[in-house]
Amino acid sequence: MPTDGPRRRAGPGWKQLTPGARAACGVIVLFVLAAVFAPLLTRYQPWQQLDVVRLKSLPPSLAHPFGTDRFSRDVYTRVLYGARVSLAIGALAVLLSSSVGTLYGAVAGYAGGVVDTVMMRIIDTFLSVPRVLLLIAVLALWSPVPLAGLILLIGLTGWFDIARIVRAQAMALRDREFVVAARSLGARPSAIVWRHVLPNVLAPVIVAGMLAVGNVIVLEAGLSFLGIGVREPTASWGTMFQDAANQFVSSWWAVIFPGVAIVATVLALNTLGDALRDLLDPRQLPAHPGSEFQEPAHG
Amino acid sequence: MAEPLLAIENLRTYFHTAGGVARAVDGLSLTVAPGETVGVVGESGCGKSVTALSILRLIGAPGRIESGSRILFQGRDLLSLDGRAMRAVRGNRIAMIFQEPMTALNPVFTVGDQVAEVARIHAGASRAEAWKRAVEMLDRVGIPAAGERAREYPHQLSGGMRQRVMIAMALMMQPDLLIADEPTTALDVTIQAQILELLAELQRQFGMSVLLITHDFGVIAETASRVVVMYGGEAVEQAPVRELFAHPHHPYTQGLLAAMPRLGASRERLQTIPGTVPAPTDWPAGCRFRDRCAFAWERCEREHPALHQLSADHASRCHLAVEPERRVAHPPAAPAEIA
Amino acid sequence: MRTLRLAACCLPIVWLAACGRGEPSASSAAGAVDGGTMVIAAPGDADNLLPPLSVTILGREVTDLVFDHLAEIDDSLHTIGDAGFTPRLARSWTWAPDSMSVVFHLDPRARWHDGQPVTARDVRFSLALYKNPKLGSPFAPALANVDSVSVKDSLTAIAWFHARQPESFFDIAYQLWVMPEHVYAAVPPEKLATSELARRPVGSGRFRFVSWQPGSRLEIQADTANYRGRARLDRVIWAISPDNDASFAQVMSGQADLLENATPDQLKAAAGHAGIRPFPWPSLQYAFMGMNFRSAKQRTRPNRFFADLRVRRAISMALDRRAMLHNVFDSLGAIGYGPFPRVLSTADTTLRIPPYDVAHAQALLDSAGWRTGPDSIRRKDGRPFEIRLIAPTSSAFRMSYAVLIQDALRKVGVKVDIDAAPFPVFFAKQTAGDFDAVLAGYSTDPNAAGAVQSWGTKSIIPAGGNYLSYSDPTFDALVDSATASFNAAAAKAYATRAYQTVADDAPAVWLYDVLSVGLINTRFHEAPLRADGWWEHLADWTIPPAARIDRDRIGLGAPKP
Amino acid sequence: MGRRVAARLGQAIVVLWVVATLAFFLIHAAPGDPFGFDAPSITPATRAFWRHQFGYDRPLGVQYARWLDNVAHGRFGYSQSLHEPVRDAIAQALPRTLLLMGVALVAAFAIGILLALFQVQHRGTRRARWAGTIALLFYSLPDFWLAMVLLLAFAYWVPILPAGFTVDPVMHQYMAPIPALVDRLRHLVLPALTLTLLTTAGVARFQRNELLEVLPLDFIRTARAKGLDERAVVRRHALRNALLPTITLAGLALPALLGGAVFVEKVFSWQGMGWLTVNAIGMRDYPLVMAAVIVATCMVVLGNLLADLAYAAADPRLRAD
Repeated sequence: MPTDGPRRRAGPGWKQLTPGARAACGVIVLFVLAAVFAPLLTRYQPWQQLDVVRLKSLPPSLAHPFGTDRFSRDVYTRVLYGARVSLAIGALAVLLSSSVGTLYGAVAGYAGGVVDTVMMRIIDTFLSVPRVLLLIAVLALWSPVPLAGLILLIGLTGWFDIARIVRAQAMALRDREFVVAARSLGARPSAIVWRHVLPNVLAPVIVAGMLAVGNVIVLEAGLSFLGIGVREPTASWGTMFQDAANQFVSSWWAVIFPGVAIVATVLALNTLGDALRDLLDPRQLPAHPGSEFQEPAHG
Repeated sequence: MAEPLLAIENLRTYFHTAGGVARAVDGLSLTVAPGETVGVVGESGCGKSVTALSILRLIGAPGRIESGSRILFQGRDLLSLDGRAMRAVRGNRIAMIFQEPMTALNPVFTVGDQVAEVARIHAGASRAEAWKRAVEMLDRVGIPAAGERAREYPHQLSGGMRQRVMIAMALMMQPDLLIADEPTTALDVTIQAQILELLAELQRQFGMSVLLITHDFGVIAETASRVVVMYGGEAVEQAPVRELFAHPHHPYTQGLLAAMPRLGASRERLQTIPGTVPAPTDWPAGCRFRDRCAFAWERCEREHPALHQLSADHASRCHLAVEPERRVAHPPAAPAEIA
Repeated sequence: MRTLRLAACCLPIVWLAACGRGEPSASSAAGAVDGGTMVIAAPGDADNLLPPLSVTILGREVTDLVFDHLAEIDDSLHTIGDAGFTPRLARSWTWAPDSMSVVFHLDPRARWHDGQPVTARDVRFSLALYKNPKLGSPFAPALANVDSVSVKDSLTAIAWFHARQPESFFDIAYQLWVMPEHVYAAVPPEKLATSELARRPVGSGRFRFVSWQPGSRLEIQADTANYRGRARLDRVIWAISPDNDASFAQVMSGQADLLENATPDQLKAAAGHAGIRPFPWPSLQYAFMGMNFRSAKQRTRPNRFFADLRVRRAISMALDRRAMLHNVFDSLGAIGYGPFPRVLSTADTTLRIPPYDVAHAQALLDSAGWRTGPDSIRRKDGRPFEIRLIAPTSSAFRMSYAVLIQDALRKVGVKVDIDAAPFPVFFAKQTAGDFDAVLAGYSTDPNAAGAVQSWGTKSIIPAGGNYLSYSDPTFDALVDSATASFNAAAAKAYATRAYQTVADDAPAVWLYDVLSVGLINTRFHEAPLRADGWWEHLADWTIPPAARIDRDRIGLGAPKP
Repeated sequence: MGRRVAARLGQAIVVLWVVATLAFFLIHAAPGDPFGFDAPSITPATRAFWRHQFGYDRPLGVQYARWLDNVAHGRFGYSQSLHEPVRDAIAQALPRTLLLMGVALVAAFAIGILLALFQVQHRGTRRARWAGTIALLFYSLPDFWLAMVLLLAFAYWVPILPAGFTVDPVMHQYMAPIPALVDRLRHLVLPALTLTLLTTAGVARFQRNELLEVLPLDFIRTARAKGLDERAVVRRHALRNALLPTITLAGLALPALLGGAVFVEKVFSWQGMGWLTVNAIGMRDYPLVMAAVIVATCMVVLGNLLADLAYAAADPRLRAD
């Protein structure tokens, strides 16, 4: 039942998850394992062209479970390594945006008053610029952008929602007893934010971050689809899809498998994020209605 | 006593949550005779509001009224009615008014609409007819310029006015039973008195029974004829109001009465009984009040007390009824956690 | 500088050996009634509609159809003397005895689309405009040998040449589109490119311009009052969409009639589809991976990698051209034989080219001082062998080659960064020499001088189209001899030796010859297709009445606003 | 109300100023000269002429001031790739995007709200869970992926709908008004459907959450106590309240909708703002790209403003003051 202690309850247990959420966990773990152990799971390299004449565009077989693409690269290998790139972009970009957003939101929420108003106005301003268009404009101006730059750009355009969530939490926490107590004992604001506010906003940030990872994966795929994302020969699911999209009729396997990987991962992340959100506190999120529409792609 | 209008028998309403089963109401029985006003009193969390909602079967998941419970209204067990029959009772034969008139009214409809809606549901009245009756009823509950006020939204009215709207809504169909759940708690003292007066007046006019739920003995004293004291999801003492005030038996009742500052002016929660109501997920074995009881002894830990009949119309759920010599004060065994 | 012309056709390119389909002559369609609408799914917009300035494929198509030459080259593209040339604006012509000038007698029936008669003054104006440096026409160098045009009377113009050359007539007839003075003189040449006139051409061709909505739609219609007879089709509309897949879908669904370039996958998907057939067309384009002789960033310095002949030869030997060809084109590809397309009359398919030999390539790189480092990338003086290869994203084929080359060169310790960019950006980088290697598609003039424009010392950028800054005096001399020869056999012999010189210097890896295959709706009867532009005889294309669909029956007339 | 509008307008202007400034410095920080690549057809003299004409040879501060002035007056310069003023290009593209987005927005909100009602009325049942899963699936689909699948399905495998925008609108000038209208609608179906499907899922999720937040409230209990059935409780009492934040959502959904439109327009060659932007990127047409970003931001700001005003008008608690 409701506790008044400073910490949330330890978090939902495995048993409280719906079967769908458990399956989603499984899918995510599977892809993470695939990404981490990719070299052990295949004997090829993702960029390796096996035989550009005899082994190109082969349908799935025992030797090549997902077939080969038009450059005779093993699609299975590329999906594995693509998981590395896509998940890494998702994870790193969201780590960046979560860090920035959490800090920003915690400061704004804890400070309150004019500082808070100004900081929130800044967020409102950025939220008015469609993220996809902003990214397209910047990426187009500076293309080709290296992978690190891509992650940086995606991360730095995605922290606004998390900042809002954290701010709302921080505002609520500001007047709670243990924070008041800490303040009256003379703790510095930075220490209070660090010791009391941040640990308490962690759970909703993790949930929001999980949903954001899915969005970033879709976003990366979309940018790669427009030809301004990840570049050859690096394989991401987005580039793989883009590369093979116009051969859907002749070699569907080169399109389907990366496509399924994207959809499965994003669906799993969203399912799990939703489930955790419901468990943690059904009324807590989203912090503002627009986060239902986190871009890209969405819709 | 005549055939009761309402007879609750062994009502058990449990909430099946992830944290365990919360036995919010656990074996409550009470009756309301026609024209009678019964007060149900207790601290928050004692199960009195859940009782009120259980009567109208407005308990939502994860709450459930357990089998074996019976709520006889005019001889019919409400728990056996189908949805349609039950809806025909709600707002029609049994009406209810709530504690917070600011939140209990829908903010996006005019008050006239909301009152008229009752007539449209239960009397099949046309829009114009329902509106006319709504304005009449608003007038009757003492809303000045009711015709204009009916076109206003809840936020445009004062708290007292809103509660009058709630009352108008409840009385539209001249119900047989009115359940009033803390009808005055959220109001100013002067308004409280007005509302109670209005309720009493209307009860006389309509000849209905009232089940008045409150934590405030002051309110009980003014309006009720009989009192049920609830604690831990069960009735711990029942008596006519004068008898109870004169001879409270249960230590809990005594505590409540002692904490009552003066008639009709108690707005803050009763805090003078040490400790808080234990969580309904784990009522202690034995007597549920024992941790806060000045007289508790080892029997109270061991044995759940039965409702002992002290006289024909006075009962108490306390071992003191059989071992009155134990009424010797000592400090509670373990001071309960204070938030 | 004709190179520019089809280099702009950055589009997918396929080769077929046979040019021209079954040659339906104009007479075979004699019974057909004029009319019909052709919708071409165009992959890119026009840059402008000024004959001296337009270098995009759509711009060339429209200007070629709306404007006229003085005389027209024949379908086999003979360039020496006036052999094979047929009358256009000039009804006839007379050579001066010293061959230093030609008198053109203009057709008195010729009218501009605004109704004004075509006069000798227009011819003089047009030449002057082409050669005006303020206009900056990329085609001006091709008219270098034409000194001027003088007006004898309104229907008689005399073209004067600097020197007696085999291709003097070709220069004035083929390279110059005649434009109306009373229209184009209204704007100073330096502002012409951005003026309204650049978007609303007035010519004398059998099609006249109707409308252009940039980015989406361009329309021409038959000029019914034309002195050479109206175009057989009522109208041609280019529906512009840069999305090849969408264009393909539109042709498949019958919304569009012609897709100029289809990928092998699309050809496969369209095979057996009723109402659509392949549309192969010849071109003068060939594609190769060129290696820059100069530093990408500092034009004055030699390229760190490719200034060394051993490295260039090693790169050539490391690439399996035939495997790559097969990968990209399946069985439809045509291997490159050297710095020319095989349809050229001077082409020689027996040149000695460095063979595919990875071991030899490795040895050459070792001997050039490029040693394999710990990361399996070669290094010299501590700097890695890491090159930047530019390619246009608009060409699916060249993009494929980029990926294939990247992996092939990785195997010999060369790291390739693909710098893929949209065509305008690619083109700017190519023009500026800002690359180590380039996937280039050159289109050459039908004459031998075309090679000078791509490989001659005097054409090194920014003066001309020699983007690699290749320079070899032997080649320059041989190709000069070839162009100065009035004897076709001798010209070919010189040209062959010139080509072999280039091949031995290995400035490029000759990847493939371009012959595009598109898709076309079966209701069209084509006129002969010319290698320098399939559309040149579009005015003689017809649609049999029985095959017509709704949009063929609209008839002439201005569209609603 | 007046003060509210004024305050929001003030905010909107600040937002646009920030974005215009950002665009200005982005263009100037970008590598390369916006005129550098058009080399073959533009001579150095011409380039110098136009550089001067556009003021690119002036000090940065002067250029910035001129830029702001121009943007404020809707002058975004000259598009190098389209050979027409950027304003003309946008004037053509914007109505198409507004049409597409308008249809998608209305359809998505209608379907999304109905879906949410279904899920809430039947909450806890298998049907509702399936509806939720399907909504989540659509929510998880990449835009371009769904667009391509629909394109393949309806324009290629079962060719009953036109693939793109380009061709038949090309012929519109020669069509009678009614067939032209029908044709336009046919071309609208696939892109609008894609955008609708992508947006619906978000609306449904949001609306469902809002309804579930309203349902535990006291006045819902009051409505039940009156004897209303669950359907009426949800549709009349809960929905009316839960719809209020959804009005705001319509504004907040705009950035995502615009982002989605980029991909949908690209795949279906729908020649609106998104299509224009993607092509402008291809041509390195910086003025056009920046104008697109600014115009899109304008749309978002304006949309939010309208949504705010609509909210104020719809909520009786705000209407009074």
